Amino acid sequence: MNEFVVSLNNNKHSVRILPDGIVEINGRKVKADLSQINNCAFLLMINEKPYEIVCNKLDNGNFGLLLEGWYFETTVRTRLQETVAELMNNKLMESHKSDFKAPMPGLVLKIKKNKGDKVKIGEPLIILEAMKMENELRSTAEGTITSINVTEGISVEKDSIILTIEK
Amino acid sequence: MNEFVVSLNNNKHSVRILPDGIVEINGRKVKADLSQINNCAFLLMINEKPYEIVCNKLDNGNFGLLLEGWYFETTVRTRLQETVAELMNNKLMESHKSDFKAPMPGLVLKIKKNKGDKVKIGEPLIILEAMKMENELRSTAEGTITSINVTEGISVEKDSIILTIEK
Amino acid sequence: MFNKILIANRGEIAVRIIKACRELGISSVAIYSEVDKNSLHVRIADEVYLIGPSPANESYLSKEKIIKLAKEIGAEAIHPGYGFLSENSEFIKMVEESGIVFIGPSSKSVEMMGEKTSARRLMEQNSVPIVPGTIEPLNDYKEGIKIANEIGYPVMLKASAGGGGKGMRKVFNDSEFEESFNRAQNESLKAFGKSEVYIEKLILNPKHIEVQIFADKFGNYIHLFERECSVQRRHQKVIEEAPSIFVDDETRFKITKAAITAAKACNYYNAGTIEFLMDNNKNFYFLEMNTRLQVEHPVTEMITGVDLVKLQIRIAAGQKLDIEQSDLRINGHAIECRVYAEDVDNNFAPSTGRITHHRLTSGPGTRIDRGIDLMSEVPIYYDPLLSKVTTWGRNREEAIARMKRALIEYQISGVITNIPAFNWVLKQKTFLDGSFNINFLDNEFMPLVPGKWKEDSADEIEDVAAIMGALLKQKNISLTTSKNDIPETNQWLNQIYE
Amino acid sequence: MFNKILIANRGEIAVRIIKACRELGISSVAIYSEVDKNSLHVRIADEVYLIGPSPANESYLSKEKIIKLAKEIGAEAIHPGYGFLSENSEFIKMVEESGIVFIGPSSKSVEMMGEKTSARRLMEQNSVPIVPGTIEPLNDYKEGIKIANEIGYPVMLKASAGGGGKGMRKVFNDSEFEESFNRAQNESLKAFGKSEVYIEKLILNPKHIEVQIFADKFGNYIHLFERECSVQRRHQKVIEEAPSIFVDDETRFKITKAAITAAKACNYYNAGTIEFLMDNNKNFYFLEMNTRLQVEHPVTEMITGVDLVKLQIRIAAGQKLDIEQSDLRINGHAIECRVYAEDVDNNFAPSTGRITHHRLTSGPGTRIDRGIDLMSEVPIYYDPLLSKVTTWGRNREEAIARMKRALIEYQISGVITNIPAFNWVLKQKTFLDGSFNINFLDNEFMPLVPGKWKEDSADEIEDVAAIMGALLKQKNISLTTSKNDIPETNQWLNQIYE
Repeated sequence: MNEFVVSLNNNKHSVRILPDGIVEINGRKVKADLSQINNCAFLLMINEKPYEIVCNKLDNGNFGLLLEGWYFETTVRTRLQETVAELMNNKLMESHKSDFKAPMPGLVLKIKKNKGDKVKIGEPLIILEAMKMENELRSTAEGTITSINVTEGISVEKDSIILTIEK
Repeated sequence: MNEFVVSLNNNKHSVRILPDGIVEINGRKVKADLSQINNCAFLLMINEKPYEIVCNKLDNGNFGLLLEGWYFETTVRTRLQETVAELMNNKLMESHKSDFKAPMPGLVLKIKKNKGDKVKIGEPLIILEAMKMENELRSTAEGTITSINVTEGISVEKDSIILTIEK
Repeated sequence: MFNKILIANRGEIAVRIIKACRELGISSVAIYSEVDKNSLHVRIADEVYLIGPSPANESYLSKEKIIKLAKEIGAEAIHPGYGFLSENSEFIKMVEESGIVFIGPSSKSVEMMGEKTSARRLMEQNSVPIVPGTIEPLNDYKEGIKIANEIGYPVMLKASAGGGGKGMRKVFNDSEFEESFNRAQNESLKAFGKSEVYIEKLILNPKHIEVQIFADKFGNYIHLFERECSVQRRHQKVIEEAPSIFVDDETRFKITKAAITAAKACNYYNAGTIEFLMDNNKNFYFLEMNTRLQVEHPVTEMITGVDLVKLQIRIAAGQKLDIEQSDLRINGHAIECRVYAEDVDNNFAPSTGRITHHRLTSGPGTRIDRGIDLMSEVPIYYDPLLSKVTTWGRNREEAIARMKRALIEYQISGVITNIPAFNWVLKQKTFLDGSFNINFLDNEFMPLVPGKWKEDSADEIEDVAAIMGALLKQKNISLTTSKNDIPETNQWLNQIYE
Repeated sequence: MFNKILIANRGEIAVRIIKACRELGISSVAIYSEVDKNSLHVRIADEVYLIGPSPANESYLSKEKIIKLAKEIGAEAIHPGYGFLSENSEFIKMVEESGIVFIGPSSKSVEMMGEKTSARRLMEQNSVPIVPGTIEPLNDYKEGIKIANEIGYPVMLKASAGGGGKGMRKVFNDSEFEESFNRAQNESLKAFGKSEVYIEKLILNPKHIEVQIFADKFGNYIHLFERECSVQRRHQKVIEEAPSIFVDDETRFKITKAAITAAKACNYYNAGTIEFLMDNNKNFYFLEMNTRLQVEHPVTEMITGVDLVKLQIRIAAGQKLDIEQSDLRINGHAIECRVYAEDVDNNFAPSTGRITHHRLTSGPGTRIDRGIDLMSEVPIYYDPLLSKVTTWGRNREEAIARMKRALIEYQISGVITNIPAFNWVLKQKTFLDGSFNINFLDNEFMPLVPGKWKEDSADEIEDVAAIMGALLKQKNISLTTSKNDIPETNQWLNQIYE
């Protein structure tokens, strides 16, 4: 497994790791050499240019990378995994089902919609309190609310599914 | 093994580690609680006072401790080990034998004494070059040089025995 | 001078105050909640006490426990930092009555300025210009709609007890009014314990200009020039600088004079800040007075050389101001970036976790004030401010160049921060030419969230990130992710103070 | 302005120069020897090249390799830092002839000032007072003894090619002369490649006062006031400060004027420092000129606000000085402590190893310039300077208080440093009242080495250390000791430049 598809910034990059410290990125060959500083920090040399990179593993198994002041979340798959993922994704797209997740941990203050309501993108769904601020969360999909998994006054974890919208 | 003798700054401290986070230091009982920050750094709470301590293990197995801007090298022995060490030490004292060690790595520039020479404390023994500086090393013991283990022009490691003086 | 000061706060400001104590040879006492046991402010204090469970109202907001502790351990003064109890006149009164010195203004001054509508009345009486609007809290939303129509939309609803952007809502027309009114009341109640809100005309595209003042207990007043804090998101300051490049000498003379008038009007002593909105024509309007140390005080320290926290302590101990107005001049330019634990692209959600890697920036003209260190926790309970990066330069361009350099050097792992977003801001024309106002981020940054603002980063950087991702996966390198990766030898003794 | 600068140095000064390049938007090129592959200066540069094996004369002193590399990669200028090739007029000449700009003075100026005896002649001609002694190198030790008797013992033997305390010996009488002469010649040969030494009368208990000057290529000269560097061990500066509390306004006027005269005498441009010895009566004597950036430049930067490295680059690029003498004034006080990897109690032996923990100090008025970061090596091959802690205060007392605070916060593990010794110095009356001279450490500190100076530390601290030792042993806690404890994934590519 030396061929990877790396997704970041809505772009997909093809990376092949070749022998002798050579890496091919989107068809271009470069010298790449990695040194580890500690459990999070690395020094990556690309040809004659050094990059200090701080890495962390995200809850979903992806990597968060901080370099030159920029932060990227990357999804890395082998070529095979990528093909599978694309198939799965297409299936999901077909089902027209979209989970609306909590973007942060917080307290559900108010649920503004009911099961069965039709919603548009940008329509307020719930008010979540976090860090003493009320955050109005708006719909990221269009369709009908088929389930609501929370009630007012309960706390939710980050990424827990609040409700589901189907087209 | 909950009773230790800790040597530092030419003083010996008696430390007993008791149950429930209590430590007895030189007969005085205190609450002590240790948290580890990383492989070198610790937070030690003594009663209500926090101490940040950076520790390293020295080549000889002793500990180097940096706290509140001070650095101490400590020798820690269990009460039993301490008794043995004292006996050994007494024997060594009796033998009147003293090893003169290189205080730093360097290049032996000049040996100013010969085997069989009598030397006094403070008398120049050798000149060692390190960091482009010539360092004149002086005797720390009085007696007769019974062996010289280096020759001019060779490099020595730190703590390697340069010569031996016997009374 | 005091021998022992209790610091009723946490995070970077507690650390800042401990440093001031150490420089003055004063013993510092930290308090901490359960989740903060490994915090930096706990590690570096001279004495520390667990004050209660993690939620703020059981720990850092627990007036009685804090005062009781201070008395028992012989602390002669309490420094409140900012936030928490710092502007709570009831707490300050309790401190005063307990015979302990409060490092800040009198409870009376705080009361006069804390209630925003009465502060507006006071300013009006003293000819300090205020934003048009009510000088009494609204009785109900219907009254609000009436007044909004009188002064003209858009208007702002604000918490009478407010500050720091909480309990504030913009309203553009009658139909939005009721819900905004209710939301503002709710937030206000939660943040400050009082639901009263009042109404102000919305000044269009103003700059936020504030003046740092200082007074001793003998009636001597000085100002330490202005700060500009127009780079805001949701009324929360993100980048501050001193001086403001928008303020000319004449305007500076007028606004600092107004600030001192405002401070005198409430018989103020210790450090305080008068916040103003300034329109395009350099007209300024009193917004509120912050009767405490500000988050952004480092930029003033860097252009004046005055250590504001040490001065606070000296003034509180009854010393006279040892600086006269004529001693002060603006030296260069300073900029501060507030580093928050937040995920910009995930709706600015607070990011919590344990700091697993922390490399500070260093070098000329660079200062960091930080509440975090290796292994400290970033909990959900409190403000997500991790640290503040401040840079100084002979001029604004140099300060900005140093900030860019400093932010690239600064590494934090364990939580996601907003550092990358500063990279974006520091490159924008609107920021560089100084024409930004308080709507800058809302207008120019927010439409690019999530993700689009990152497209500014060079393709080269994206390629490097992609290679790094692939190498991490291929080599199966283990990264510190969970809290269990770091050894913990044993538990702290229970030192709950009750 | 340049697009790309090659930095012919390592450690903290290479890092300092890279920061300046970054602030100016110039691409920085680092070179490194084999042992330095994980150095901070390598990590943060824009391009890096392995220049050769670890010994300096095969890497950082390799004139031809460095110039060849600069040409091949299109570097328009070379910054030499201090030490290594910075004052090597032969190297500078090679750079000049290769069409690359040398960021520093002309090879001619360096040559005039580099040979100490000819520099002394030049100063005498220009009425800058010099220390009594020879203005020609000694032919042999017998001539030296003759002259020593003429000017009177004690005398100093100094390397004509010297600087930085190398090749210097005090001689008190005829009987010591020959050996000291030979040792000084040997050291000089090793350090500078030339064995010539000359003789100076030993000024008793002087202070070391130096003046920072700057000149452009258009004949404009400014000075940036004086620094005092009297805290020395074996002629190596340990603590520096600016301004000197010993120098009054009148003396400052005279000594800065002499410094500018000295600089003009050798048609100087770029940054330079004129070192003087100052006796009890404030008479001063030219010691030498350092034709490069000084280690201690941060203290001058902090009291003047001028970024000396950026100014060096601008001047080298042919810009005019944009600062006039009247723009400059002394703002506050700054102190620098040089953190060395050395074991004070073990005959100041250099301590080598890998940096396994590094927590910087932070907060108001604190600056660190450092060459180290996590996992970087501290090798035996080079100067053991790890980093420099500089603090600023409104006055000397505040700068000292901040230095004490900063040093307590600063943590380094993996090598032993001299930080604890600063704790001792900063408490001494002689240091605090400013009465110290260049013999201060030799007279007051050295008699307490090894170990006795630590008895200053509180008993309380000793108890804590003892408890910590016992807990480490009882819990059998594993500490990072060896270089193998840190994972290393793979080797760097071989990028030797030949």
